[in-house]
Amino acid sequence: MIQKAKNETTDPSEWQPRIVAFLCNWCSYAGADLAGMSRLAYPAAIKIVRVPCSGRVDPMFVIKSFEQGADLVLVSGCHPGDCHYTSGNYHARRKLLAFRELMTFFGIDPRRFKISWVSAAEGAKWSNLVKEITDEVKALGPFETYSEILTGETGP
Amino acid sequence: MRSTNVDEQTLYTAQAGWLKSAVDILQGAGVDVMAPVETEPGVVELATVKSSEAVTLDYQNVRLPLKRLFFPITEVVLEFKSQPEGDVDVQSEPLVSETEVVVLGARPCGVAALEALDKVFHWDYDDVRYSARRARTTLISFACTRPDAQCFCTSVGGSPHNTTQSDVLVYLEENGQALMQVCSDKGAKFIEQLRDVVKPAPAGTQPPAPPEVKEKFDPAKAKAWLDEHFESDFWTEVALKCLGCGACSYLCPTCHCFDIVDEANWQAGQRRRNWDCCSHPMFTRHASGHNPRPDQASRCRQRIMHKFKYFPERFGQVACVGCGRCVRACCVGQNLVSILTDIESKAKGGDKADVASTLN
Amino acid sequence: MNVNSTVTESLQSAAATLLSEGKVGVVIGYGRDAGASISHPMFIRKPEDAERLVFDDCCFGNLAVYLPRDKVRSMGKIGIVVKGCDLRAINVLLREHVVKRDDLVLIGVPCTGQGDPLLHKCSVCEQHNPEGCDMVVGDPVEQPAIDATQRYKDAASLDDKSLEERWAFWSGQLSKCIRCYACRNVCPLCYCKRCITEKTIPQWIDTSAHLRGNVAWNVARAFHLTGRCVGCGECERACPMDIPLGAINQKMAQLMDEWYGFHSGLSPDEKAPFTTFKVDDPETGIL
Amino acid sequence: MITLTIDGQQVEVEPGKTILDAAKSLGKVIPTLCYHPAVPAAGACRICVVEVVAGDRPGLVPACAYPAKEGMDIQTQSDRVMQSRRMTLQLLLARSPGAEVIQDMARDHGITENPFPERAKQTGDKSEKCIMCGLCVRLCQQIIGASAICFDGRGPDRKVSTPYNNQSDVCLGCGACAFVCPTGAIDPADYSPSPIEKIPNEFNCGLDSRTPIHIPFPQAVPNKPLIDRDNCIRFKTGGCGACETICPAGAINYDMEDEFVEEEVGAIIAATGYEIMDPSIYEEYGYGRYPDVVTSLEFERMVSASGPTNGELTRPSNGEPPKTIVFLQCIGSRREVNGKPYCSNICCMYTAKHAILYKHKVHDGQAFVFFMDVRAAGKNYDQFVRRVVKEQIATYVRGRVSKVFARGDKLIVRGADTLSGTQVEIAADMVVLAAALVPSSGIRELSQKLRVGFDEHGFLLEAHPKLRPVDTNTAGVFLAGCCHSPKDIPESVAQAGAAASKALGLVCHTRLSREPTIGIVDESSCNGCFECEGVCAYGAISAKELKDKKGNTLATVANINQGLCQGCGACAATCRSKSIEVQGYRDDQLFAAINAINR
Repeated sequence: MIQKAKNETTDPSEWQPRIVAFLCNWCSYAGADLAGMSRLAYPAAIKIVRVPCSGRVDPMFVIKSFEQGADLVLVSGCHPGDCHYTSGNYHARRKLLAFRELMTFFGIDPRRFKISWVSAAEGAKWSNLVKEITDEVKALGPFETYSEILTGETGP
Repeated sequence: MRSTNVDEQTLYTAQAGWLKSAVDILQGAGVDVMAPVETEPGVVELATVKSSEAVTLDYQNVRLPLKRLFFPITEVVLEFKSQPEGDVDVQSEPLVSETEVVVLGARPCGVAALEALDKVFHWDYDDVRYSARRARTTLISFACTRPDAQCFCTSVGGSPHNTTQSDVLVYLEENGQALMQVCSDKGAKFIEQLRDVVKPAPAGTQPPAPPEVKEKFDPAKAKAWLDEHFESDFWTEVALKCLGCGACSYLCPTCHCFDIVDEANWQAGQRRRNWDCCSHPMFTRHASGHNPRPDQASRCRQRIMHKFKYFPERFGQVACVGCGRCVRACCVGQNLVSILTDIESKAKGGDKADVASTLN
Repeated sequence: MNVNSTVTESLQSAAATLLSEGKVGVVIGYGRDAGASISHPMFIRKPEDAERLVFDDCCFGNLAVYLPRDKVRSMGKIGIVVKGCDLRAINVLLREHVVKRDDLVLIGVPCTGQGDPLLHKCSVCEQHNPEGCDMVVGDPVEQPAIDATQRYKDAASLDDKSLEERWAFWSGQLSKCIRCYACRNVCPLCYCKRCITEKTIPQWIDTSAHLRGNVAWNVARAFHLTGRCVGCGECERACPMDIPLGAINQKMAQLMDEWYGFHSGLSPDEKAPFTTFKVDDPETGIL
Repeated sequence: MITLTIDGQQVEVEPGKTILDAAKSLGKVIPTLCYHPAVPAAGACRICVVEVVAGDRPGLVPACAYPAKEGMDIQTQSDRVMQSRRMTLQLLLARSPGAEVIQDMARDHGITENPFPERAKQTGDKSEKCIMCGLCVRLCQQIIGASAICFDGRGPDRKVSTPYNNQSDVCLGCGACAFVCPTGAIDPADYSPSPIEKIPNEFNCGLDSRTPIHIPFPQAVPNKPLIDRDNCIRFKTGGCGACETICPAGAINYDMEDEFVEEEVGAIIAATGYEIMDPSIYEEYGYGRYPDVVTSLEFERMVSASGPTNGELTRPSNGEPPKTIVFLQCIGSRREVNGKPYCSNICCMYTAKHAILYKHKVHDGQAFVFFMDVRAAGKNYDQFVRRVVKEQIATYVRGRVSKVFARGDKLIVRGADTLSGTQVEIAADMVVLAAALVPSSGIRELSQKLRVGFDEHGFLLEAHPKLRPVDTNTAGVFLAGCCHSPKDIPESVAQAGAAASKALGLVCHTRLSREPTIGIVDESSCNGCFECEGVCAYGAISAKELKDKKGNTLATVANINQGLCQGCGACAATCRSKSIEVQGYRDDQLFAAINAINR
């Protein structure tokens, strides 16, 4: 049954992006949960990795995700000031924004790395956000810059 | 270390423009041609070329050692993939392609280093990938014309005109012509392919005299001291300055330490062989956390001992060709030459020589 | 090579005094071998050896790199010759509790810059005269006005390129990396007992020298130095493959400057940008 | 101590006390006019005269100003005293015929005729109340320190006025002069250039005013007065201090400061209640424009016996009882656009209650209720509403009101009756709006301090809507009442009880249980740089010295306090050598999760 349902919703000929999303347990994950409880649909391309706090996200997780074939990485936490752990998202904000600049400097497309604040009450925002970024990454296409280096062919 | 008798060899002269013809002929024969190319300002590396225009002849030596063509910086040993039923499919192919490779313009020191590597990789067991790469490759060395202050090939039995392991040694001439010395059957085959532009040299033709390279130390004397000084404060002193950065080892044409790693996710992966370096603490660290070479002193000692004691004992030659890369690379002004000259002066002065004053 | 004889002489006598009075166990400074192209690090432990110390315009190395080492610390209190730029690295080491100030005797040397032509870091150096040292040998030198726009010029020249051009550039540069880790080992701030690239459970960074592993390594290296790197340029000097690592560090230093007004290593009391925050930090580009 | 005799009774008083003080301590009443305990006595009105019989120079002296002396013998009711007092009253009566207090005193003293000519015959003003006692002037000068009023003119023209008859900014508008005037002669507006601002009584929704020193509301805990510093003359100017002078318990202390009280607690219950939203944003209902449009909370105060009108229900516009009243429900509630989408939960029930209360106050009045649905889902709730409908206490009209506007002194309420499908217009005397409940202001700041989430309306978030409705996601913080969602009293009490039980359940154990997902340090690789300490919001990271068997310090590494750590993982992300793992969210676990995208 489940297999059948999958086939119905996914056109196998259409390229499906892979999105890795790191969601903080208290706001964004709860927000995504609320979207589910509220029966708000959003694309299945997103794969959620639950973390306790956006401050838990080491920027190397983003690189790791690209290495595993992610076409887009999202880190989502509580709105500034609302962190369950008081300040985790403030630290995340500093680290992740600096990391995005570093990516950009290397020429790795910053549109492939999104940061968002989604609260536990923002099920609708979550649903819309996923729709938007899925549309965007579909328009961007597969992350070829990175997939080229995934094969790990010989060095110098 | 010249293993072949020059008299038995045949000398050929190549007319001006021979290099262009050589590249074209080899290309036509489906051969992969590698030659010195200026990859960035002031840096020359061996690279695959399609035409002779990309080739530069204005270089002292290539930056990376020749060993990388046979013992790559990283190479796949095998690949594995999980199958739907839970089995794992292991694939040790592909091995090395059989395409013939001709390297134009290797330096004699780098080529000579292959003698040491060959011994290691054919020693207790035949390394198939290394051997296959060696077998398919013809090495056309260009005699060294510009040894610099850091070179010391003569100290370790080499010479700017060393023919060891070269298939052909080419003496470039100012006018674009060249004198070619065939050293092997592969070399003879190369000359045969170039028969339109290469003619046997007139009888009595002699290769030019090699440029002078100063002898800086005597490996035999060094070994005599090393034999007696496994435990010595000298190593502590050497290690004090050494940052263990590994640049010397990675650039060394004879260093051949490697690491085997598995790079995998849940679905598939590769087992790889990567260059490694005995200066790094991780090199000998056990899974338990125990490290038999726990400090930089023991690691520095290992590097010197390996090159000038263990390797000669096992294979009858030192594991150094005097290319000088380690001397140029060291950012704290310490290197094989300074260590070996220190050892030699200690050997002369006995153990009581003031270590600190000689080293620092 | 231009030996600064005044500084060298006072340096030698200062080191001799410190050692003979037993105030330090070792003085780390620079020495010069005949015919060598650079002045190299030197460890002086006897007063009579102090005369071997030298200060010239080829003292490139950042001696702070030796401070975290057990062998060096076991020699007792450390006297260390510091240029203004080196002092910044020591400030970071102090901030990160790697060394204690009481274990150090900082012998400051006024420095007008290293190399001929002058290294880039020296042309934008605002620490010609090191401050906060235990002693300064030689007379203070004139601190020229610095053209701050030049401080990040290497990064800026790459910033001007398009994303694709930058990727073409960096993928080319990083492909060269042979993973010798010379950049890490010469860095005074890369003192980790276990580098992230050595962590195998789990494996954070592929150790193979393919582009995937090289990108991960260089991103991690740059990020771990963000807000810490003092721009000493040793990584770039050490890189046997001539990868322009300095430009990456410059870029991150520029960000820290623009976003947080932060310059690493100016004081041991500063808080690293990634250990603190402000409620109104920049927040552009967050959805 | 001084001993004296008053009317034959011995009394001891402290030196410096007056005869009046001594009499008071015996419980004897001596009439006064120009005397106020907070103002230095002047003995101006002579109404308080008593007779010194012995112990001092005999004669009549003003009790309010004359010091008690050792051995005095005082008569307060002697003929001579009464004669003097009567004459004083006759004189005052002649001068200030309008003063009710004088008239009353005169009657009490049996005065029926006045031999003195009424001053009113000259001035024609029979309403004159001022007795020229000067209490107000002394107060303004000596207590308030403003000197905004003074005596002006001479002889018959003498009057209390402002200097040079000019109103001046020195008048604070405090109204203390009017407060102390014995005869009610003063309207402070005569003296103040700016309007006298009354301090609205917050508890009564500003429907009446209060003094700066006040008890916030009946049943306040503790039921003690407080000083409103923003309005108190003492705090504003440094003057006055009357309350301190008067308070017999000496309880007034102006030096007391608001203070931060720090308590170490094991649990916190948020019970910050609600406010009602300001319905003036809906102009169609005319709140703020028409005084007779009130909120339900204002209505509640109006009908309360302790309210501004002592329970008498009157129209704010004219003081008449409202004969027709209309209750409008769902003002702002259940309103998607420009309002609150949620149901405020309590309005249906209190509106029904208000209708009953209205009938109690105005027996012949007519009440209407405009409603969307009646939501009366509590025990006996529906029966209650049914009763209001069945007994015709109020007429329930199902529909919304489109407009409230004035016509004459009536408010026309125009709305729809959706059951009959007609438009209705009601000429009402009063309209009561059941405005939406919103969380107390400051809830967002509180939620950040407590590290508790809140929804888009500011209501605090429970840990789970079904299974943990009292807990929050922050251990040790619980919710009660309207900070969580609109609730009525029984529901709030039930939740508060549950929260209290939860809190007790937490703190009654000798050991705390914690989440297993906390950070641990790999001491073998920790550099001891303590960057983790910088990002830890809980101060859970401290230095730990690793020692060998001989006690030598090998290394100083980070140590995570297992009780303090909440497992956020900021330290793990900050650690460069990857020496901190969060259990349950370890790096390899997260990498495995990332890897799942390939499945």
